[in-house]
Amino acid sequence: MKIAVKVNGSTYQRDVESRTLLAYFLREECGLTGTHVGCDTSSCGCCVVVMDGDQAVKACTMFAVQADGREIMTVEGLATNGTLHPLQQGFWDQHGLQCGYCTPGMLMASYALLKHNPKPSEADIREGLAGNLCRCTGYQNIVKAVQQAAEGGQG
Amino acid sequence: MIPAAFEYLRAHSPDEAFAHLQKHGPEARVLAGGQSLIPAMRFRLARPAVLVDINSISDLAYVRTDGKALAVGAIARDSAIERAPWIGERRWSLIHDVSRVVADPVVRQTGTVVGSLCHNDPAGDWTATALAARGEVVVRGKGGTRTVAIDDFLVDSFTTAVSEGEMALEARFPVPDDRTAGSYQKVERKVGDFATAAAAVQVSLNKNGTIRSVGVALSAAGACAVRVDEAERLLTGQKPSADLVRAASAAAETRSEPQADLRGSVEYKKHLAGVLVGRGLRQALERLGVKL
Amino acid sequence: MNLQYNGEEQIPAGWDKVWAFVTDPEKVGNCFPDVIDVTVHDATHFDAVVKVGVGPVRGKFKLKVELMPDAGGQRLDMKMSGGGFGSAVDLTAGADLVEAGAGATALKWRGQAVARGPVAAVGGRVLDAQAKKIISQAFANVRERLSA
Amino acid sequence: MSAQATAGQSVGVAMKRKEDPRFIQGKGNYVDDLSFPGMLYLALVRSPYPHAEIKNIDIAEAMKVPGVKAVITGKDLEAAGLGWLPTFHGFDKQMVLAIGKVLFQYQEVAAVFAESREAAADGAEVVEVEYEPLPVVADPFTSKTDKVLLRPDREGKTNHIFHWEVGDRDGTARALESSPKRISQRMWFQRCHPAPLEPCGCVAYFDTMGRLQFHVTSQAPHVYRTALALVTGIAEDKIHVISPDLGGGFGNKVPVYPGYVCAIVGALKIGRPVKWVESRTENLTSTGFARDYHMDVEIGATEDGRVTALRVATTADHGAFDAAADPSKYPAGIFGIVTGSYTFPVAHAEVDAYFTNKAPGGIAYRCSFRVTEASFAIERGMDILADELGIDSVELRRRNFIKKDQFPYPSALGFTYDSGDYHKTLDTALEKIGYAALLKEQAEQRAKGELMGIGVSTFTEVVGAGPSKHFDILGIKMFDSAEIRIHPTGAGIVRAGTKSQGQGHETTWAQIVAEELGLDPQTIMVEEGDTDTAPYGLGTYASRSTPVAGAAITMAARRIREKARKVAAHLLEVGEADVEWKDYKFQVKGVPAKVVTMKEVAFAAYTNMGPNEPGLEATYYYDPPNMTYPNGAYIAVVDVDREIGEVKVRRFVAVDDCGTVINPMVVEGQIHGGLTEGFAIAFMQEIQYDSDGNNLNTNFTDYLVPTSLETPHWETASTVTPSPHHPLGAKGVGESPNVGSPAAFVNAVIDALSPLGVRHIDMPVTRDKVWRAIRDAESGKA
Repeated sequence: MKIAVKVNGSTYQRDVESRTLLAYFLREECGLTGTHVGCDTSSCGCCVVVMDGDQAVKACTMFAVQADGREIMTVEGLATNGTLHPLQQGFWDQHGLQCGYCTPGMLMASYALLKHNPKPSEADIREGLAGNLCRCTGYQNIVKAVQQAAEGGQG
Repeated sequence: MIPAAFEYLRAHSPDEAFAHLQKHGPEARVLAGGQSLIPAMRFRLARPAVLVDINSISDLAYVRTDGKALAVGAIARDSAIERAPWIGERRWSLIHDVSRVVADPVVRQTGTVVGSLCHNDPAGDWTATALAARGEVVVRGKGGTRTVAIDDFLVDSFTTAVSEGEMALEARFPVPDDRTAGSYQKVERKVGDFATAAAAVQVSLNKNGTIRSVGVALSAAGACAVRVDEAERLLTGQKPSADLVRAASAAAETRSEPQADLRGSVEYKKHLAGVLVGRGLRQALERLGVKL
Repeated sequence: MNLQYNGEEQIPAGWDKVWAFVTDPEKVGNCFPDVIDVTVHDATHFDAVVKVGVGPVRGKFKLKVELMPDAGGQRLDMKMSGGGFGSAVDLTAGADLVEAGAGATALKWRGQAVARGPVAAVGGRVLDAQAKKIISQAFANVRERLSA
Repeated sequence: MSAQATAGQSVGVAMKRKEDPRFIQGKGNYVDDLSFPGMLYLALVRSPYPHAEIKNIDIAEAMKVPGVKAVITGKDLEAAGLGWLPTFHGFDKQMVLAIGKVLFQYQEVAAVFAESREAAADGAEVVEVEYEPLPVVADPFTSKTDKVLLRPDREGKTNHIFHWEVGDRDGTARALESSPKRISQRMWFQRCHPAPLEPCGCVAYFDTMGRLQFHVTSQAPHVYRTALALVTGIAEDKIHVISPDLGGGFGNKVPVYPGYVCAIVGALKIGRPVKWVESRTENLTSTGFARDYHMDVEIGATEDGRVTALRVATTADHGAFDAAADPSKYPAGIFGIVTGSYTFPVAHAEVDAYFTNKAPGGIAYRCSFRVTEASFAIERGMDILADELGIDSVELRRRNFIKKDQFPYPSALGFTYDSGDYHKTLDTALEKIGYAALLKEQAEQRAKGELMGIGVSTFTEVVGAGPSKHFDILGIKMFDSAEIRIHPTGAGIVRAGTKSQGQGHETTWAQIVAEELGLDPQTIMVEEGDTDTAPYGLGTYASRSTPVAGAAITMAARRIREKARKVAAHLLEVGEADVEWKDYKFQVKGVPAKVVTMKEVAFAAYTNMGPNEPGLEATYYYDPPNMTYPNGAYIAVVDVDREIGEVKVRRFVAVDDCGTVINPMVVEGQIHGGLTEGFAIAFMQEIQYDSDGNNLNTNFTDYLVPTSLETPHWETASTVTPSPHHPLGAKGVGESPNVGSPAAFVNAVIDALSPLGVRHIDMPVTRDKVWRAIRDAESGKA
């Protein structure tokens, strides 16, 4: 099936099988390997991307054909002109990552979270990121990273 | 984990979706949020030949109150409820509570209320909620649309009153009066898990403080969500008391017929059903200013 | 996962008629719900393909069935093994035939399902409903056919 | 919390991580990100049966699937001499694809190679395998009877794999007999799984020179290269192993898995690159599990609480193949650390391991080999003893601690503990958490019938395997290595035999080099994981990176410094003996004005080296003289909801002594992560099998990884007693929190329930178990 998906501002026209998961479309058709796949059950959130500006979706639980005509933002689209997004800066400054595998999903879930709640409390962040698993950090520094970004007025 | 091949059809209107479903019958499934369906397809437990994607039917994305009921369209996301401007109102406290504990916060941005009702997982959250709130589901069938009371809608595990070739269009939750409050009590092993046990409670009081009507339902307590009729009968018309709440809890424990699984044993889940109904009733009453 | 079921069917037919029916692989095979195909190998062995469909789970189970009638004609055991979805399912069912007077026979049955692989792990709750349906419907169909 | 370091002090600085910019921009380079022209995908057919004879495998339908290029089975591999692969433990082998029968559920049965991920999956689905089920052995106690023999391929016709023991059996028995107080408790440290978020995978191809290029998720790339050479017969120079960025490992990426071998065979047979990346289900059901030790713990003591003897007898479940990645001489790892932080005059430990119809493994999951099991046994045991004696568990620990002046301390089971100040570490934790006030509050809560618990764990780990006289994997001694080159401009590169999986080696290794050489850590590049360039090393697991490779890097840097001193002497126009290294510079002794920086020396080493050999580089292979002994004091405070059995961790204080700290930010991060995994093990995680041998926790819906909401808030602090034998004084830290915390959590829960008479609950401490324990206790059943 022929689809056109706008990803990080560029439109990708591809002919894909209907069963191609959005995550694999982004990784293999668009070459955007920052979106990871970590489970089979929509549990881990390594694949989270943002659709249509503010909706966090698990790209392993959505077919690429469903994204036809939609706008997708991946971790590769966060930085602008070489300047890190405040969330990226926060994760770096606060040691919010270790192995880096969950990080893109965490960043994108945080991005959507701040769109809806620009001044989240610690509890809001912990609740809002509960769809993303991390095996390395224990989340404490991730929470701090999102707080840093929020305090910098980024939503 | 790659799903088996299928034919993808995108519908732009309820009519178009319905026509596709009629044409493909048992081979077709509706794709709304897909948060239960797609994982099942990745394991190839589900392998529909045709998926009818209704996500482009923007007419079905609504969450609105039409005076009589809160109407939730077939592609309204769980998160739309969670973020609704009225969600903080006391009368909607049951809906408020449940909207924060369904699945996980990312899945809620894609998962739908109607899809969850249609999936009718024995441990689902919206099914028990709909029972307690005395909800309804609007179903499009060959003879036009019909509105099915939730008790009739939930037929058996993973089976509803939506027959092959039909589709659910809307979930309806009657607008409670302002002397109403509810509570959703869920024990889960972690965020994103199905309930080990859960109780949905909604209480409306008369001016004199007696209970005008009450809904009490359980999840993970049987083949599908169950109404605890006995608890409702005990409470209706009575002045709330600690003894009554205890009796309602006992009724819930008796009514619960759970399956043992990794979440817990039968006796633990039955016990939880009682405890959670008690907690739910106390919280709902507390929200109404009644301290037991 | 290991699931157990039981039930009873009252059949308005005498013991000999019921016994003849339940020991006939062709007849028993066609009592499985949503059966697509029955291939009889001998007096006690047949293959059955049944359609599985509960909620989102749709597919086929291929079952190898062995009938194990006892010599006294009191009891029939049935072993079904097979699977689908990259999983294995073993069903066993046993039925006692009890004469219930007035030309009627009671079929008291117990069934057990053991599932292995992704079906059990992911679709456990769905499978529970499905196994129950296969076993209970099979016995209900026996009653229905013999009542007709 | 972080800072930028420049030339000057580097070790001890909370420098931001150098690897992060690529990860936060989605530019990490993980195995599944790789793609090569003509690449095929491999999918494995797995057994739904835990134990069955394979009657037939029919690949005809699979070969008809469009895109499927080949299907191979165990028979094919056996014919090619590749049917089995040796496990890293060295005393067993594992089927690559099932030959004749399957021994565990989800075992690899056939390999399907296809043009796309989808076609491979479609092909795998229709490979028809006919099984004849065999009786299942689902636990080691059934296995012990040998009624069903699982491994007739082995010489000994028994399910018993090994017996291992250490210590004084008779002396311990006598001491226990004569002890006035004694406790005994069976504890099961449940089967867990490391479950890194990135599953295992590889891409294999043979380049135009016929050389195997093997990109793989490996914590030990050099060992892989040697193992592959031994298994396949390919000369070791024709194998290039590259371990790219790893999305966590935690021990899971130490063993060699059947999928890797199949990918290589496919690449060879079909002549195209082959990618295999497992699914989460495959990861949890077939790759290295951890723990599964049933431990009978006995402790003897005097009336006033002096421990007299310790005896631990363990029955271990190793699954279908003995794939525990333990050093050759240590089939039960370094379980002998089970005497913990205490002065046991005599002790005895033994382990008997058995085959079962479960997935193979027994890997060191975020701990040194079998140290988590040992630490749990002693720390739970001390609490049970305290309960028996009616002595506060903190006081009991204090009375029995190895004292600061007793180090180096020879333990009853043969270790020589390097250093520590256990009293100080414990006191630091007690003060931080406000122990006295908590005890007071607890008394008040108990009076009201509330269940509040305080749990302590004062563990000692043993890491840094290890000295060559004791430790080897497949005969290869467990040294580690480093090679450093300093370029003319003072920038440089360090290569090590380790492999970071999130530990931040690109930062901390640079900090060590910078510290030793007075250079800017930002200009020291770190490279690991490429066997063509890195010196031979045993890899990163068992907290060995800092103790072993960290030491190798330090020593290599010091070698460079000695070389540089000669060049500095030339530049300063004095004799070498007159040059001293001071304040990160070379200076003429007693003449602070006459200095040269390392940067200047580096330039001179290539441009103006005088009589010296040009260049500035060094290699060092470090054979540690001893293990290191990180330790800590952890305290958990919990509240138990008696109605639903829910445990809330109200506070958790972790005080760690890991010796010299290279990067406190990284160390704190490691502790947060390890505590979170310990929390998960204590309360949520188990790979359970039913009695039919079915794996019940096959994905993240049932193998539970805590989210940000369940995870407690961690409070950390440290004490520092440097290791006397490590060149930096560092001891290693990544694993301490996972080793020490489970006992603290369980001790806290049992402390909360102790007024009811509850003495022990096996992990995971689920709500159902807690509720049942309370109910049974209250109804007098306990």
